[in-house]
Amino acid sequence: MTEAIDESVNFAGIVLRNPVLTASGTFGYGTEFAPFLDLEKIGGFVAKSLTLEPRFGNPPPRIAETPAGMLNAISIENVGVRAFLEEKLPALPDGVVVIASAFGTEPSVYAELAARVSEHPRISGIEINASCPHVKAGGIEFGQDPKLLGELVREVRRATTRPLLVKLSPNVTHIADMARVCEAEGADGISLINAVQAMEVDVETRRPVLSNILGGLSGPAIRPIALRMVWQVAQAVEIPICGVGGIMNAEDAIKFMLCGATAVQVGTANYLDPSSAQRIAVGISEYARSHGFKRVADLTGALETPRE
Amino acid sequence: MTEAIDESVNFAGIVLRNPVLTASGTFGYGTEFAPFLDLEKIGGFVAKSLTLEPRFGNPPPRIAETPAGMLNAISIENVGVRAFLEEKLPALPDGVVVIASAFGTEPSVYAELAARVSEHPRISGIEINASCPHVKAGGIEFGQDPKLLGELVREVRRATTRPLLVKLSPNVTHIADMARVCEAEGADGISLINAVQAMEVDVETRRPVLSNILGGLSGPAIRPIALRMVWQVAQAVEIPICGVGGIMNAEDAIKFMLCGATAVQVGTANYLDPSSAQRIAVGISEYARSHGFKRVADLTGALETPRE
Amino acid sequence: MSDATTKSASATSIENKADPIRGHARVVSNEEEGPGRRLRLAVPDWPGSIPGQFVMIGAGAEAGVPRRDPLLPRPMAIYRELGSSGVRASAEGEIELLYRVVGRGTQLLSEAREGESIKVVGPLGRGFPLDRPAVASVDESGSKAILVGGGTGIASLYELARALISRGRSVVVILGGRSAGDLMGQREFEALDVQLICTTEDGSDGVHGLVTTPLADGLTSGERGATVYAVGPTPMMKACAALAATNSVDCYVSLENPMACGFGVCLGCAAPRAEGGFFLVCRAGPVFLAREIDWEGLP
Amino acid sequence: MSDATTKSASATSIENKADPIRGHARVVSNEEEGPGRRLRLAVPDWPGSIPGQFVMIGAGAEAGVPRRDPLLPRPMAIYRELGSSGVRASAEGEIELLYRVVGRGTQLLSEAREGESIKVVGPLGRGFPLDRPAVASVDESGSKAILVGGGTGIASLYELARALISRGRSVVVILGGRSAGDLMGQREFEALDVQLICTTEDGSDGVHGLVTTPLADGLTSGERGATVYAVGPTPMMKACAALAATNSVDCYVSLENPMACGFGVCLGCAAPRAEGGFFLVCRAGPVFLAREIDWEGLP
Ligand SMILES: Cc1cc2nc3c(=O)[nH]c(=O)nc-3n(C[C@H](O)[C@H](O)[C@H](O)COP(=O)(O)OP(=O)(O)OC[C@H]3O[C@@H](n4cnc5c(N)ncnc54)[C@H](O)[C@@H]3O)c2cc1C
Ligand SMILES: Cc1cc2nc3c(=O)[nH]c(=O)nc-3n(C[C@H](O)[C@H](O)[C@H](O)COP(=O)(O)OP(=O)(O)OC[C@H]3O[C@@H](n4cnc5c(N)ncnc54)[C@H](O)[C@@H]3O)c2cc1C
Ligand SMILES: Cc1cc2nc3c(=O)[nH]c(=O)nc-3n(C[C@H](O)[C@H](O)[C@H](O)COP(=O)(O)O)c2cc1C
Ligand SMILES: Cc1cc2nc3c(=O)[nH]c(=O)nc-3n(C[C@H](O)[C@H](O)[C@H](O)COP(=O)(O)O)c2cc1C
Ligand code: FES
Ligand code: FES
Repeated sequence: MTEAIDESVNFAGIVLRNPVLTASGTFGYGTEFAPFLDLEKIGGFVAKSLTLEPRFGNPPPRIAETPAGMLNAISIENVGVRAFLEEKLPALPDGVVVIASAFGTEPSVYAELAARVSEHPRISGIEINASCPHVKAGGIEFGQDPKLLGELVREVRRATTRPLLVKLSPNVTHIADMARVCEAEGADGISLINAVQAMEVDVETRRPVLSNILGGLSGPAIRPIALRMVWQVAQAVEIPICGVGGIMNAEDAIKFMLCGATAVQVGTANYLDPSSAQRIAVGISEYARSHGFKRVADLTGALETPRE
Repeated sequence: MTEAIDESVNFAGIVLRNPVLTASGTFGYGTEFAPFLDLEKIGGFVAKSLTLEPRFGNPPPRIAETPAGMLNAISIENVGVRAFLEEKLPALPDGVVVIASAFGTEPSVYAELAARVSEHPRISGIEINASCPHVKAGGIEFGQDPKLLGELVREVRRATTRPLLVKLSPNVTHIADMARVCEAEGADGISLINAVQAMEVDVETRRPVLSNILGGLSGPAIRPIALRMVWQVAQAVEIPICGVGGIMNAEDAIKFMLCGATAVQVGTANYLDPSSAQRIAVGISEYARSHGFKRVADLTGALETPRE
Repeated sequence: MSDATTKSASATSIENKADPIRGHARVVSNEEEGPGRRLRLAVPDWPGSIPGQFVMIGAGAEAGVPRRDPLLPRPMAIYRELGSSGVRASAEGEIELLYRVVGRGTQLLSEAREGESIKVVGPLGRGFPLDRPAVASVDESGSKAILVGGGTGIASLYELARALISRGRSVVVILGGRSAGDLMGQREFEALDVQLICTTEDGSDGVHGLVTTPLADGLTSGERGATVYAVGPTPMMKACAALAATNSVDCYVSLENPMACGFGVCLGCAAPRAEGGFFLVCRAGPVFLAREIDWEGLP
Repeated sequence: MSDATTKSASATSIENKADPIRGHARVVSNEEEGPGRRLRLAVPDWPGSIPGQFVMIGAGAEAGVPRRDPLLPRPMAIYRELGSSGVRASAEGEIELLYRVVGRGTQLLSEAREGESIKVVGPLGRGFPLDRPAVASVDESGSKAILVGGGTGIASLYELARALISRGRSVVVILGGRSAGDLMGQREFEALDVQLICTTEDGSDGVHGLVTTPLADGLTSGERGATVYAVGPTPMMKACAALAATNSVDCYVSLENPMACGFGVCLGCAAPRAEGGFFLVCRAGPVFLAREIDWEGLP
């Protein structure tokens, strides 16, 4: 029971010490979490989505609470790619795996971002945010149209040889089709899901709670939706999957792995308990050990299904 | 403050004593609720979706609990249209408004169902279930393809002159497009949303919790998604909307009305508290009165939005 | 045959059932009981119940504001009726439940304190057939009733035992557990006019072994017209049903499928019927004749 | 200018802040206090805080099992530090919060009982500038500090008053409420070496009227180098800021934007800056110089 277990996973060519990453937009630039966990004890983190220039987000209110979930409409507020590479990355301890997230309104912008972050030795991979549910232009449009998505992935793929992940929007009819497009265009992995487009209203002011009206729903409320999509995509593509959506504890993360995810990302849980990701990594490993798995990686796809 | 307020609404040509209906599949055939509420004090109810013949559903397990939600894969178990008309309807008190829900695998089947229930004087309207998230064939396919949906609505429209509602699936990229198709084909109203396709896994058995693998997510977890869709559809069509999804109390119902719903349906809440619908109807009316509305119907669309 | 969902388990269920109520019960006490807990609730307008009926109760005490997680109520057998008389209505009835902490809902329930409020809907389901013979058309009055309880299953048997006694039946109660500490409700059963046999798998109390050993003895002891009532883990009920079948006596069981509503509208609690199709456990049951169930199809 | 999200409110925040901890606090007491409640928590490894800092606390006590609704923690000012010494770490520190029940989270908090466990992350945010002058480059030691508290805003002012006193400042505290019963923390402020002025809108206690009346008096009384610290409802802070501006003195406020994380990673707590763009209230604040804020853009 107490033998060492191999916790590492190879996700899309990135070797992670364990399968637990943290999700873009929920882990800042990493250093904010130094008081709460050991950054070198989690698999790695996906930094806040970057744009070419620094960018402010939406006016407040930007967040709201919903049943077992939260709504946000931050709108890719970020320090810009230059400050990220020159100021944020150097502040991190050496052993931290960093994946950069790119956001833009044109494939060429994504490609330029990918090219710029690829030059930096500290970047282990690039995640295309094709799915921000509350930015007027860009993001979700790519994530909702297979043709646009294909063009986007193709252009970014040309711009970098680094491991390339595409983060998909759940706001689509056929998620597996979107994943197939990414695979066909040479993506190395799929992250899913981003937040679900949603809305909340204040009956006293009779206004939408968010200044942006629409926002993205995250947290435990969406976990069953995310799990379904990971399972559907796992049936459809060969490239590895990173499961995201409502993961609060190791059990939740294991569900995603059983459904076919090679790694997971912890998002909203970081706000509730900033040490979540490390706690989850330990829990996955304990589960694997106590359930007779030799390697944590063997959890991936270990779901038994009655048919299909 | 204590003046009488007009609680009635005209939903798609159906005059309801108040805007609170109950949702198909969550209210049985009505009589089951007689011990818990006064069936003549709610707006009405949508009966369990009917098929031409009696039908058994999926093997157990059929339900699971998720964060602030539940998952089901019942699969349209029902008594069949004949028993519904001959046994279930006559058992109801006179003043109860009944909407029949039709389900099939072909437009012609839906049309036949619509024709048969239309003959019955106790039926106030017909809701097309174009959205069951866990039946292999039919239902959701129509709800996910605008062309199929158009054909379905057209054929059913020809079969009945009764108020015709279409219940849409949330598992689509552009919900407003689906609603526009329904409007163009002559639907009198739109009900949305049906359950969101989702999945749950048991990490001890390492199996999906539902025998059907996939199920439909309902309850408070999906309310912000439903609210968003109602708002989007309200911007897109002129025909009235019935808001469904996670309504637990009057405040939730009012949010849907503010976003543009003329009526609402209470679903999962009936399981938690079988008197929910009546309680919600009272609460809406109290809110309208205390907030200076003359008629409950004036709540519809009374949301102030910063722009658009 | 038109109503696919409302097959009745047996024609013998008591018909003079009271309508269920929905309301908020007050926690009178919530104490340890063997491996589980005993929860006593005061329920306004409680109409009384029939042995074998159950309630749907909120997961844990209600706070001053709604919490949407966990969402669904939990089914629990009515272990004892206290201070309300049979099926007649009373202003406030007290009932007792016996439960084990197996997940979130029961954990939260175990944290409910005296005076707190818990949502209750019930009584629900059909109870045990009591007055008339079941399928074997013999006069059962005076014949032996063997009640077999495992785990929290015994919660369904206490009021049944009382009702059978009052109908002049000779009652044997077999309670099983893994070890001595596992038994619940023993003291109430001891106070009844029944032949009580306790079994423990480790022999730390009563008969060493499983409940099936004394059940087999009881069935083969020659008496005719016995009826078995077995409530507990599925494997236990299956084994009891097999023994009863071998001895050509009826065996009633009470199923514990997950439920969302408890009164026949969610269709979530389906159990496969031996002759195809499904029963709704909450409405056609939870009590069934064992042979009506397709045991292989139960999850 | 590259970091769009980390503008510092003032260069004068104390730099020797301790790292925040995350952990589970034990409820020592949770009692009524005027129109709200006073919650005393024992926090393991509490490093101590700086006046004006806050904690993120779980909505209500934690059950033995996770409940996912309500989901997010709530920000609360640290009213008093008890039994831990300034910024130095101690094994367990006690802190007090003052809060009003306004919604679900605070309602659940009000139901937390002695001995129960509550999740805490903190101390967070930058506190009030204490040691060095703010923008007006005058030596402030000995100069007057006017602290204005409305509603639960006073929760941010008690430790500030103590710190200012210990730095030799002459401190005036103005506490306002609608009526006598509305004031919180009065007894602690009375025990401090400050000039305490209470105002009530209905005149039932202290000065009749709003806090702005004694504030205006205090500011126009001629003394130079005064600083105003105003914490309370937005309209109150705005009015205080306007008075301070008229009198050319600095006014610090503490903003109460909704927050999800409290430590600068969700970007949810944005407040519009006077010069365009946004502050993160949790990281750049919650304390700001009033003139740095675009008050019209606050929701
Ligand atoms: C008619 C009826 C009467 C019952 N009477 C009693 C009783 O008197 N005492 C008692 O302790 N229990 C009784 N049960 C079982 C009880 O309802 C479950 O133990 C309870 O719902 C579990 O809730 P939970 O939140 O603690 O567990 P969950 O977190 O929901 O689940 C924990 C584990 O229990 C299983 N489970 C969940 N729900 C049920 C269920 N309804 N039935 C069986 N297993 C389930 C899950 O699959 C999981 O493995 C009865 C069930 C029924 C249907
Ligand atoms: C830095 C900081 C310090 C604070 N210190 C204190 C304190 O010492 N004592 C105290 O009583 N309160 C304090 N607050 C406010 C407190 O956080 C909110 O009252 C609380 O989060 C409301 O939670 P709820 O679940 O009860 O209300 P909700 O149900 O979340 O909301 C009820 C109402 O309050 C509003 N609201 C929700 N969250 C906030 C929020 N974070 N700030 C302001 N309004 C909100 C909502 O819009 C709604 O109108 C502080 C807030 C901040 C940001
Ligand atoms: C406040 C907030 C900001 C987010 N910002 C981003 C972002 O910049 N880029 C991105 O790809 N996803 C972003 N996300 C989405 C998360 O990365 C994640 O996909 C989503 O929240 C679902 O996971 P969760 O339920 O674990 O939070 C954001 C989520 C939240 C809550
Ligand atoms: C157990 C169950 C069965 C359902 N059956 C049907 C059905 O037969 N036909 C239908 O149109 N919708 C059906 N629904 C969907 C509901 O009518 C409703 O659209 C959905 O549950 C969302 O509303 P809620 O969150 O209030 O439950 C069912 C939902 C549940 C939970
Ligand atoms: S529990 Fe809902 S039908 Fe049986
Ligand atoms: S509360 Fe999360 S950034 Fe301020």
